[in-house]
Amino acid sequence: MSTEPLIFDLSSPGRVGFSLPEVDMDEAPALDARYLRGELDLPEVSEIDMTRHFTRLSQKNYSIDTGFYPLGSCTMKYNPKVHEDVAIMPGFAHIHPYQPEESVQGALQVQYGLQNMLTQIAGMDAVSLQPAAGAQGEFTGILMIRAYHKARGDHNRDIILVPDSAHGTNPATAAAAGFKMMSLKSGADGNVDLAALEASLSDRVAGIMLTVPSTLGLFEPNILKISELVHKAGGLMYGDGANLNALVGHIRTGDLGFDVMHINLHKTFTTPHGGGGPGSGPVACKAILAEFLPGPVVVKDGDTYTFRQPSQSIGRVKNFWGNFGMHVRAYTYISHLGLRGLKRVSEDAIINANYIRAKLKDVYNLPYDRVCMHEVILSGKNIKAETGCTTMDIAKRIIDYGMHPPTVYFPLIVPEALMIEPTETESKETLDQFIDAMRKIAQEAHDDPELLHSAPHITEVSRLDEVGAAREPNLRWKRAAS
Amino acid sequence: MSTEPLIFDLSSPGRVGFSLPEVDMDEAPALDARYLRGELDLPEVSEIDMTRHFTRLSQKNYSIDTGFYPLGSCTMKYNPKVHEDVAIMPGFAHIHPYQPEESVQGALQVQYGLQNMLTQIAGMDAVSLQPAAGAQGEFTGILMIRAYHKARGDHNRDIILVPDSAHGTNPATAAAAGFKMMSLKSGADGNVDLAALEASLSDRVAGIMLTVPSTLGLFEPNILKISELVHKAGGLMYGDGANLNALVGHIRTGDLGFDVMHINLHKTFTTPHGGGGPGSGPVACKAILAEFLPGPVVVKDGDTYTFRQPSQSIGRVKNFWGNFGMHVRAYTYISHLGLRGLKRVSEDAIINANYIRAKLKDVYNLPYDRVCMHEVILSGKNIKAETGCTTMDIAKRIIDYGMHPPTVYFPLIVPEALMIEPTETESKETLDQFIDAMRKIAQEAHDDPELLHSAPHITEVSRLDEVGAAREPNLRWKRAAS
Amino acid sequence: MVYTPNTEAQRQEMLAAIGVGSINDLYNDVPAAVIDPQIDLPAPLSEPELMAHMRQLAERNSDALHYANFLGAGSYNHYSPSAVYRIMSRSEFYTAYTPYQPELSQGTLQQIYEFQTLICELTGMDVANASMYDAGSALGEAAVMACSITKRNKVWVSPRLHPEHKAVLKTFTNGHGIEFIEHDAHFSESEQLPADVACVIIQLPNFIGEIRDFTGLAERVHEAGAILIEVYDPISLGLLKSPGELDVDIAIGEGQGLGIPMSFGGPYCGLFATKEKYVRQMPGRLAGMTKDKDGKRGFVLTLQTREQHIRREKATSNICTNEALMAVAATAYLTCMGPQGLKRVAELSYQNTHFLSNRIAKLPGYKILSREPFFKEFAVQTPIAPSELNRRLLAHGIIGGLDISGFPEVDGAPNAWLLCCTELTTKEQMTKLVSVLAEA
Amino acid sequence: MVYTPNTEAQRQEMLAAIGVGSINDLYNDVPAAVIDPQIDLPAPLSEPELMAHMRQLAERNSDALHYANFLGAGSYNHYSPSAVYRIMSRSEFYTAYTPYQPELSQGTLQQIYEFQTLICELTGMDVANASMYDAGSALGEAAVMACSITKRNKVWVSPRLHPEHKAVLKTFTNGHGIEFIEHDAHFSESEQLPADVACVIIQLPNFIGEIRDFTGLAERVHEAGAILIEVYDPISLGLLKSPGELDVDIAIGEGQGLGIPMSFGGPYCGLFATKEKYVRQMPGRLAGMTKDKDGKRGFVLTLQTREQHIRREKATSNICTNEALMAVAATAYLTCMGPQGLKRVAELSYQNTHFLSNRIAKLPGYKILSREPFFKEFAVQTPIAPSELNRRLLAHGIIGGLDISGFPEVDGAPNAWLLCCTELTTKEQMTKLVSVLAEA
Ligand SMILES: Cc1ncc(COP(=O)(O)O)c(C=O)c1O
Ligand SMILES: Cc1ncc(COP(=O)(O)O)c(C=O)c1O
Repeated sequence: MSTEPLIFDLSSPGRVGFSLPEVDMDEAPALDARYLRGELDLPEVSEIDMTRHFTRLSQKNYSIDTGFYPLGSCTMKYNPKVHEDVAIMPGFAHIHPYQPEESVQGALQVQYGLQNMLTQIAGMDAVSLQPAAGAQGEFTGILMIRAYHKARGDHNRDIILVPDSAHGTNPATAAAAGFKMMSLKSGADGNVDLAALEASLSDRVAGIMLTVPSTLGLFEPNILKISELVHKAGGLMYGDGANLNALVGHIRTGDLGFDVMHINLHKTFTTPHGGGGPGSGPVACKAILAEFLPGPVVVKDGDTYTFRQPSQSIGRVKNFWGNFGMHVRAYTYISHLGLRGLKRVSEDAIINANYIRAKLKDVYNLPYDRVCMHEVILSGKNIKAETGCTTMDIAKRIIDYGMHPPTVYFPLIVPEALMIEPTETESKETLDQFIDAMRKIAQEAHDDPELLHSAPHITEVSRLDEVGAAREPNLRWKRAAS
Repeated sequence: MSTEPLIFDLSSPGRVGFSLPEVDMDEAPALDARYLRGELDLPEVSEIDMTRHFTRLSQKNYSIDTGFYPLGSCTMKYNPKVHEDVAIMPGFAHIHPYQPEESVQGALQVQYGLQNMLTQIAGMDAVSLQPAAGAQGEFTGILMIRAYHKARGDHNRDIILVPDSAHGTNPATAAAAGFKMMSLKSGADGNVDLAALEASLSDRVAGIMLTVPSTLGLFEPNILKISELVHKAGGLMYGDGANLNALVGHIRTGDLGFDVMHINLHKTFTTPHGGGGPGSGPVACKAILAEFLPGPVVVKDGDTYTFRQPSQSIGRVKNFWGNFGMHVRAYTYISHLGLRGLKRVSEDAIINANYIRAKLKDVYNLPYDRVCMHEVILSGKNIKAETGCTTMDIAKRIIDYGMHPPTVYFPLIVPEALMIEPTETESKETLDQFIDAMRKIAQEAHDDPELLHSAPHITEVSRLDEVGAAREPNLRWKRAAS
Repeated sequence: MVYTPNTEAQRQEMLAAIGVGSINDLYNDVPAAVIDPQIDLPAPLSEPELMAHMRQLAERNSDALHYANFLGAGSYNHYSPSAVYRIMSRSEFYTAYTPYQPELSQGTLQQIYEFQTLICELTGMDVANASMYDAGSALGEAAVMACSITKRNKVWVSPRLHPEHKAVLKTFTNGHGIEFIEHDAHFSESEQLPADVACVIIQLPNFIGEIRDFTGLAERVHEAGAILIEVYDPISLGLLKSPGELDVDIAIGEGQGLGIPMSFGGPYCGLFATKEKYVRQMPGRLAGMTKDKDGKRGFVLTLQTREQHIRREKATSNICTNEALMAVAATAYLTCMGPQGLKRVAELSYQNTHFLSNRIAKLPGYKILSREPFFKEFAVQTPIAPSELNRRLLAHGIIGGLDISGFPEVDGAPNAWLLCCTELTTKEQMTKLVSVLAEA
Repeated sequence: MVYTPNTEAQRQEMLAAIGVGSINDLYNDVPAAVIDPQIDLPAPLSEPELMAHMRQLAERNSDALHYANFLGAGSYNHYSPSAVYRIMSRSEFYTAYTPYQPELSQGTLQQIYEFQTLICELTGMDVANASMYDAGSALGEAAVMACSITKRNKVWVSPRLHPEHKAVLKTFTNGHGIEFIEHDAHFSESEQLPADVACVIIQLPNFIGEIRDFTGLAERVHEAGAILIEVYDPISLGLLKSPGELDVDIAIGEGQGLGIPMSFGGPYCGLFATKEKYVRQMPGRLAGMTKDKDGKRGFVLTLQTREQHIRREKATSNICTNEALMAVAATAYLTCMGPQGLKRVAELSYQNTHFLSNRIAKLPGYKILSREPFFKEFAVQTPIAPSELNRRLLAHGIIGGLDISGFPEVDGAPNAWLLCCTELTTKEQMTKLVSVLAEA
């Protein structure tokens, strides 16, 4: 595969790729020069140039549609094609957010239906679909916790507890919402250290952010105790629902004592990751928080769907009503699978992860030697000690076997972490190929460590100079001075 | 890029990729065993397996959307994306051919419109859209010629003249229609040898099949004389319209004396080639032949479109009304470009071909040293003589430069032929890259002939054993006996 | 201009490089009198205007997503999963040419090889080609092939062969002095075949949906030195006996039901399969598995000496462009369905059809003409002209059946109507149709 | 099950390999009481039923392909060429994750680099990130960034900033003790800025479509040690002065108009660009060009020490997932349009808007509230309540304007209506709207 020129290098002055009507009227006042822009240096290409350029670029990507993509914490499951066909139906793709409600009853019905489905699945009482992604869902939930305490006249609570295993968005969210983030050390078994938790709780604690199952892929056995402690201290329980794929259909986050949570539609409900987005991060909460939700939410009034603003809403976190295109896909998915299908999703996600665990734990270090949920965390520390090959080397070598590496070096508390989330849409045959590759790589690390250090070998580019990229950032093309 | 397993090797017993309703009624009689089939050994895969398999297969193809594809005689021009969006509109894709006419007025309007457009462009009087491709259009036209003579009581005419430069479908069609094919030698200048023609004409000649411009990429300067001679001998002129891209908008085949012709919508009117099909080969003819057209054709009656069967129709060559999906695309294309746009198409096709001619004729043999039309024929015979590298070697070496080779070894009358049709959708920049590669290859042939003999070097597979494939054909996978 | 990238400046540059002063010099061979005549075409539309125009035309049609559809007769409203279209619309498939350069076409070539295998598995035949235009023209080719194999010229045709197939057959055999005989019986067990018949053509299920028992027919046909040709519905093979099991020599199918939209009659996909021994007489393209110079598995087009570009007037057929992309759809569809899915489609169609026929049979004045068992279509005699029924149904959002009044395929019965149900036909749609009939 | 490939037999095999007797053993850590509660979900639909159900829901909406649409206010009915969607729907783009493994993601990374460049060219700014959720939240981040750069906490907001932007701004600054000041004038030339302002936020064209002259504002803002933030409409930049030309510090745009469908409000694409000197304070992902071990050009995500996954609570933002695929659309759209195309879209919108405003201005009782020049939107005072006008228009197949009666952005004017035209608005649609108004 050869280097693809930049689109700017394909430009030819005067070439056009658009087909638009001519300007055939002169109704508007001529614009004064002070309003007008100078030169606009966009590329000038024809449709064939553009199609080829982006088609060739697309082929340089690895993707779910081309192979196994076991990125831990990302739930890279298959994105059903039927969702894409539904999302582009004109009645969904070409409606304006401000249309009169009577002209968008179908759209409101989808949102109302999805709110209810998520309420049921989460074991919560209310849902807002507004947040654009998981991190924005967290932000929303934490602001709701703040608003809740404020509304009760409880103005002292300025701390959010976050386990040290948490995803980066959790501490970043606490800070963005204006809280002090207090980190909570995990126990040796990967669980929350109850003693440390008790020591941290006080009337300054607004709440705790917990991921269920945790980012270690483990179900917290003391979860009911934890929520009891937190609630007793006057705090609220925030659930990071990024890992809902482990629970869906069998276990409801709400039943575990959580007061508010977000759900990543782009994970559990398989809206495509899109190379980094868009996502959708609806927030679900118990009744005590329902009136703080960002608005509007959709309610049903007789046979009519209508928007309603929660009475003590924290306000908007985003324009309009959320990432509706993702709502449509998630609604389609849940309607397709039903409860039985969703149960199967979480079961197979768990079986697949445990199968990998069982088949690799003799070769890779298993930091938490217990049953896992939908993902398994391994560590390359034994291999590093024995061979000098790092987890990064292992990851790059996986590429040579035609697969995408797992998430690496996260969670931070596991040295040389390999975080493997196969998802339920992968077959045993695919897992066996992965297991086989991982075992061979462990052997190669011993036999020929250089093979790993220099990996990947089959890609268009070899390892890239990231340090140089950050030291002297080249973030845009510039026309060479002529 | 690694070898992709056969879909059969991805199968796992009991796995499903479909989502269909359950059978929830028992209305029909149980079928007796003598009607029922035995085992059905289709692959059992899930949607993810299937999507990955075919996505990966697709990436193993070269295509217009990934690069320059100058196949002579094939008119590999860019296929506009808007056509695909139009063709899948439910009102086009999901209508049944036998629907009451009042329920498909839009479809009939497209067909009627396209008939008229083609009539105008061809300079003919009537069109049938029924033939599925060029070869079927030829078959149709030749049967119409037979029917015409028969209807006039002229039963002796059993010969069709075909120049030796013609495409293989021409002689094959003459034979399939039950005619004797008589080959006509071309002159040294690539034109029809008028003396030879006159010698061949007789009251046994039903007609002549000529390609305009010829498969040598040349416009026949004596065309008016030829049609005069043929007509005088009582024969009819059949036009192979595969090369209409050279003429569209500026020159009408009908004005050159042709009585009937086919038009490849999948060439000039850019319906996608689809890896070999579908095509569409409408037949256009003068009034004297109109009532022989295959039917039905669409006529307009007041404001209503309706089907009409020509009175002396040769009958059907195909089920239903032709490849409607292609009619929609061609109609869309012509509606988009209009006459001005179509003129530009043929102009740029001609300029592009002549540009390549001018830039390569000092390095490759140019068998007909004159202005060409939309394609140029070169010969590698000089290079073969000097270096031992054949045209096949040159073609395979072009692949290493990231481009698709031209058509090779056709027309048959040009030794070591390289038939180059750039089309109008390619830019000068792309042509310059091709010219550059071709000149380098000519040099390489002298400097390092082995480099050409062993080409291509960058593809997943090297040259394949075609002889072995034909000697012991392996045309299907078979389950290994277990 | 949108699809012609070269700018005016570039055109001038190129003309200079060519060595001509103006583009007119490139038309020197063309008689001046024929250049630039008047051509009347509609004024060009920009892309947004074009989309609006085409949408308007499309929406003047009553499509099967918005109307209940009871038409069959060779084009069927089966469901095509979204994944099938997404595969077809990979532009590396749809913007490639015929895979003549195998090193650049392994994707299409492997897919053709898989398609050939799938059609062989489905039909129980030995070899299948890469596709023909449609069932009708494939059948025409099959008849010509049978005549050339047997060196005979009589084609015997079952009376309930699709009338359009009969019409195409007649056209195909037109120039060859072939005699076309519509046999009036159903090849009953006792019947002797005359010794000069080239081939016998049956259709299963036949034009009015009947599933006949043809056990033993092949033997008698072969005894007479003739070729047995069957036209089948690929969907029915999820359930019904395959051509291979009937020892048929050439099996012809219409692939449209396999994931290809009805699209007002085309493009479809002719399925052509035969026995190993006839492979060199077969028309159409074939992909074969082979090895490259390094022994690596690969695919090529093979046995091309049958084809027009090599053999010219001696080719087995004049076909060149086929229906490759439609074969991609069929390959994806059969893969997606698998044996269980295809059987489900067949069973749902079979059950739905009887849900409807059972209810229509009870209406006064209606009489089912097709003999049981019938598969997904049946002919029914109606008390009112079918065209009138269709008119009324249309007003209720229903596309009724095909008017086959007087067709020889129903022995000329007046007021005959051919109705079809598939897995997509809903109880609501059928109940509605029945209620409109009841009121009529 | 359709998306879970493992068969029951395989599940059992895997459980055995795991060493557990049943799947229940994998739930040992879970309190028994919380397993398998009642969950009420609709019964599952098969794919064909699902498609029918979703189509029905979709068709309960009045879409802009079938209704004339005069709504704007941050979501616009611009035309997206077919080629743009075909690129977005390449599954290698839409089924990939964030390009954390650059060797497997050069396609997305190069596209992001090109996107960043395009946004820089369009806005005249130095650096742009890989996208934010939308304009509103991007603006929220910009305000927080300005406060952190200036270490001040007063945000001055132009009165005709989109009201939803104001709302989002308030939420974003909620926890930071930031004071949110709606400035009541239009930053007139003479006005002095107080020394404690962190940033000034303007919108151009503003909420009611007006194009104001902000020449000199940046200088005064910078003199006061503050940051100038502009919210722009990218389509307008085909014609109008860019943020860079106004010496703006942070330029925020809503990318929806760039080939992204209105989709009832999302997903859209927040455009975030700033000056070189602020790059390390910027939120969001950045792709950079670099070299591989062999010196070959390649792209990586860079300056990640700003981001949450590295810096956690010290990150410049908590954003993780962004709107990558929408940025693919915008990249393709801007490429397709080029400078001439974007200018054409802007001009057509500008002319159409005035075709409409000129005619409405002549209707008795109507008064244009937006001051000229306005771009593709204008506020108008109506003699009848806009909600009533919209109701009547809907019956004529027209989605009318936004009811902004009493909005502070029109100084509380009663019966205020915000209308929008784009290049897709036809004369027929505008004439029809005017005629309905004339009759009302
Ligand atoms: C555990 C966890 N929490 C939160 C997030 C943030 O979600 P988003 O990327 O949708 O903002 C992620 C995403 O990777 C995650 O894995
Ligand atoms: C000159 C010429 N004639 C006829 C044909 C046959 O057309 P089709 O492939 O559509 O049958 C071709 C196709 O390549 C051709 O190039």
